[in-house]
Amino acid sequence: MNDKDSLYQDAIKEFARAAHGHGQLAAATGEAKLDNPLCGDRVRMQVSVTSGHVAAIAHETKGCLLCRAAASVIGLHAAGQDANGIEAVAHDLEGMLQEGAPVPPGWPELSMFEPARRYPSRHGCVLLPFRALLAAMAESEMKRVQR
Amino acid sequence: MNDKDSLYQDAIKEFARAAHGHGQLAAATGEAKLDNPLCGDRVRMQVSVTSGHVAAIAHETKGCLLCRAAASVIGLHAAGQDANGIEAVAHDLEGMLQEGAPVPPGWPELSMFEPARRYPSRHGCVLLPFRALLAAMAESEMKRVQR
Amino acid sequence: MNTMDTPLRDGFPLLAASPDLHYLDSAATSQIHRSALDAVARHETTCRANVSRGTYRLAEAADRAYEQARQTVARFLNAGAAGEVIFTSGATASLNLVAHAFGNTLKAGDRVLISVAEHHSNFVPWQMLRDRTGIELALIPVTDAGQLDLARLPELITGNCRLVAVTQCSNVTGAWTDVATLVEAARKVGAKVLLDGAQAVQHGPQDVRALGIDFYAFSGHKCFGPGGVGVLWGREELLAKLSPFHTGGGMIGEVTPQATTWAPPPQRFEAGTPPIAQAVGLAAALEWMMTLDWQQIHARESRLCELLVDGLLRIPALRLLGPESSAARAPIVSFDIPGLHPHDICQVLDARNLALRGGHHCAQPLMAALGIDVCTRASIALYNDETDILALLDGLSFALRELA
Amino acid sequence: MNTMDTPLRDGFPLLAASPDLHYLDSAATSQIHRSALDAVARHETTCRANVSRGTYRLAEAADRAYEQARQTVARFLNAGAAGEVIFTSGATASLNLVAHAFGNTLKAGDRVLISVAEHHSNFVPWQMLRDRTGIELALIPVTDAGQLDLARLPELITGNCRLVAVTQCSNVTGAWTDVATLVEAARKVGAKVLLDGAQAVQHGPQDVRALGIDFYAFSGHKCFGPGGVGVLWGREELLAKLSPFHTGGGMIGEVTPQATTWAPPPQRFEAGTPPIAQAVGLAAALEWMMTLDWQQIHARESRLCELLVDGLLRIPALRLLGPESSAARAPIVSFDIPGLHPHDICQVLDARNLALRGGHHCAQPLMAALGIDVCTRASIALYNDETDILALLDGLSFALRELA
Ligand SMILES: Cc1ncc(COP(=O)(O)O)c(C=O)c1O
Ligand SMILES: Cc1ncc(COP(=O)(O)O)c(C=O)c1O
Repeated sequence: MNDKDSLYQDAIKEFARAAHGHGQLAAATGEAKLDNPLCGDRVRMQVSVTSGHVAAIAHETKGCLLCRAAASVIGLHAAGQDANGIEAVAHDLEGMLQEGAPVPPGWPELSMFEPARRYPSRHGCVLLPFRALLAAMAESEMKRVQR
Repeated sequence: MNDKDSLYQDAIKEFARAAHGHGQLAAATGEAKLDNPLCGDRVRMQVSVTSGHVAAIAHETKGCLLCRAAASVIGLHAAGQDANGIEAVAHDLEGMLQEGAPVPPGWPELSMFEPARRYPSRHGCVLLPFRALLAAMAESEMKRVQR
Repeated sequence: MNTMDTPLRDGFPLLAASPDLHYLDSAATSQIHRSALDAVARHETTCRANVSRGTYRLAEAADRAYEQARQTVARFLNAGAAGEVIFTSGATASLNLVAHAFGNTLKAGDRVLISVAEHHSNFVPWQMLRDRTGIELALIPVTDAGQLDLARLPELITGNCRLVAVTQCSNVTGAWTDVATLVEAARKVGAKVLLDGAQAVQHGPQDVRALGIDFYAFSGHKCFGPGGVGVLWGREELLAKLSPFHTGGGMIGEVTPQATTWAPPPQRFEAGTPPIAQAVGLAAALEWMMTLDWQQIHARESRLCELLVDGLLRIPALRLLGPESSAARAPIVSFDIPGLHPHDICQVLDARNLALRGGHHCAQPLMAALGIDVCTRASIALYNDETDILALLDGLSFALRELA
Repeated sequence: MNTMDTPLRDGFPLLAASPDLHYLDSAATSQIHRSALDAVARHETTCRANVSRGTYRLAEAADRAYEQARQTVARFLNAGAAGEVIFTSGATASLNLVAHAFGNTLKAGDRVLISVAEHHSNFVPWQMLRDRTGIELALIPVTDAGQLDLARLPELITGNCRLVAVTQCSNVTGAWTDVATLVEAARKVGAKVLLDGAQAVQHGPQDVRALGIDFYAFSGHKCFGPGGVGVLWGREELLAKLSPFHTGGGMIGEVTPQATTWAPPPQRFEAGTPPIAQAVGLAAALEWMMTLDWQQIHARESRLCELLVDGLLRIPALRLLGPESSAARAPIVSFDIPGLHPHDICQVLDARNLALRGGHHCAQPLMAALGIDVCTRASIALYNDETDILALLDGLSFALRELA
């Protein structure tokens, strides 16, 4: 199989296996649990945000390779980002999957999901950890302003 | 149009117009109101039964020509019959309409409904007054045994 | 773009195969357009799989076709988003859905306002809601011409009125409802508005946003599509607040023995395997409709309607139901001839290949308000032409003689 | 009579046109048989009219076709009378109908007994009934092999038990329910029995009288028929006592603003225009099924099922769900391979033209009872053959390597 076109590239398998960021935070400022009711993928994402920027994340991800690999990319890259930055990546990633837009700048590893463009039913798997991260950050922000 | 095959034979129109038995009884022993919810035909049938035999009937029939003609035939023929007799006629009439069975014996006028055999949606129109008569006789009998 | 000189009849296989048939019962069910038939067959033979759950290509193709059908319906209705379109099994199912899902947000003493002109499918579900929950059910009366008497609105749209649920067009008199006036009055008291579009859709694409309403219901079989499929459109923010009606596969978030959570709309309201091929067929019919010149079709339908009304008014003793002006009505024309029963009339007309319907047309409260039990109805659609109307007028003269 | 040497695959247009497709997802939806497709097209192009209300010949033809379809379903089920057959939009709609119409005859404290193996469509409607009315909802557990644990019946079928509503065959494990034991226990306390036949019907005609049950539900799209149509069968004397669920046109006795009376069954439960052409298509599929030699088909389905199970059991670490004996199960085979997600498995298999489904299969309580979230399912129907099974086993070896 041509690795560049294959959905299950080695990179995806390696990221899923590595599971960067897997675990729990001792002092999360925000948390979200999201699942995809139609396929059973499930992500629990915790963040610790200081001055509007991600200090750390941790996730527990049950799901397919695509979902686990995406969560792992977040584990590698999220630290230091603010909400706008994460939103932009999630938006660009959706564009990449659905309309063939370029790979989100600064997140070159996401190119490994390009073959998933052909499988609309799998887009949700890749996007779920990003949605969970955004939800966790929103929760963190809400708690902050309520304090 | 060949009158023998035509649904609206002169006989039907004449019987409907004559409306034998139309009206109300002063001393009914049984009564029934039946309608055909799908077409709006409506029959109110009263009977006066003595010793198990019809002494008199009266009906108020709102409906199509077929229904009115059938009620009118009842007005002409029902007196003197017992429940079994009426049941047999109703049964034979249904057989005539649905399976081409012979005209019910003793009720030769019912042959005018033979062309309705081709129109299943109209069988209910012809049968409704007979069903109302049977229901009225059943009510009469029930009242009798309860007395 | 089709022009009206092209005989639209050719696109309807049943009509094309029956050149002598004068089909004047489209208000009961329209004939199916070839594009819808073909789309159903194509879907079933190239994309058949269950939706929303499979990852194989066939299942993805089925999903795509189904969601594209949703988008087509959204365009036909000018809805704000495809997610506002719920596929149901028909208008009746759509109306029952609202009577339960929205009905469950009401409490005893709240008012639902319908009209005496409603089809039983938009009448009985509200009666049931009344009997179940103790809401007040109020009725807009009709004028002698069979139109909703909106002069009565000020007293009927009370402060406790939560919903106005009326037909866009009567299936008996053809009278169009003055939706703008209704919506304005409803908005003043914060009531939502449901429009039963079952009779309207075969007369052209709709604009639910311009209408300013909250819910819209219709059936596929009345707009040249397949049976077994219908639509409920609802405003996104309103649907999001409602609980489901039917429950089962495909509409859940998570199921445990203790409790169940719901998927977001529209899935929340589509329990079980939906009518997939039928939705695709409906979309094909609507796509076809959206290529037509509706101004021209309306002009033509009105012309035929006037021809018919003029002819009917020449029959002594005949009572025309509904407005005389063709602008005030869809081309649905019902009438009563004292002493002649509609079933006898229709039967005699059938012998002349005229397909008309007689009865109460599932509108007994309207019949009662008009002082009749039953009537005869001719309904005109885009495939009818003058020969149909002339055959009907001729057939009626014959029926009057035959049945006298 | 067809013999099994005739490749049944040829009768299925989608499969005939895709010789390389290994369709192993018939438990989600079966492919449609040519006879059903043709019957739908023939009905729509020669008999299309609304039913139960028209007197013209086209309407009478539609009525006849629809009522004949009812008779065919009655024969397929060996029902006592055609009037016991209610057409719905699908199994989910049938189950919701019973949960409301029969559910409304229950009072707080009455018990409904279902099982943890139910599809959400026979689970959530009863939860909703519980939450609405305060009935007790009890669950028959499953054994490790995924079969209903009927040893627990004595304690579960209590004196207040009014209904036992269970699947005839699990859509995940394929396990057949021991209906006779269940019916006997239910009869002792006077409880009614509903069987969800959604998965059973594609494996042959049924005999509701021999089963001794009270309600039976299934969908057309799972027995080689069209989508958008389903059936609820119910005993005549039981249906006669129930109030309607959906209300609207066609199911009434008389409607006045004050109150409404109901038509007798089955019309009472068929509000609105039914899925006419779909019912006719379903009947055509069932007619075709009734010409087949089911003993031979069962032998063949079992053989394929055994071949698959044997192959799966050779995969290290693979956990087979459900009974190992092919006599105890329909040819529905689900499995879990720790560390591999079903969606990844199905995706890799798809590249080899294998159509399988992964997920919770709308049976989350069963998944939880089996200690998993999701699994991969292969379901076998009468058009499958050895090449499908061998391709699957080969594909799984490949997937194990590809995804490692
Ligand atoms: C105004 C109106 N509303 C609702 C309906 C019900 O539509 P359906 O029978 O397709 O559910 C009809 C059709 O008969 C109708 O004319
Ligand atoms: C056991 C069982 N019951 C009920 C259903 C629901 O059937 P439908 O989705 O056709 O309404 C299914 C199908 O998914 C099933 O497998």
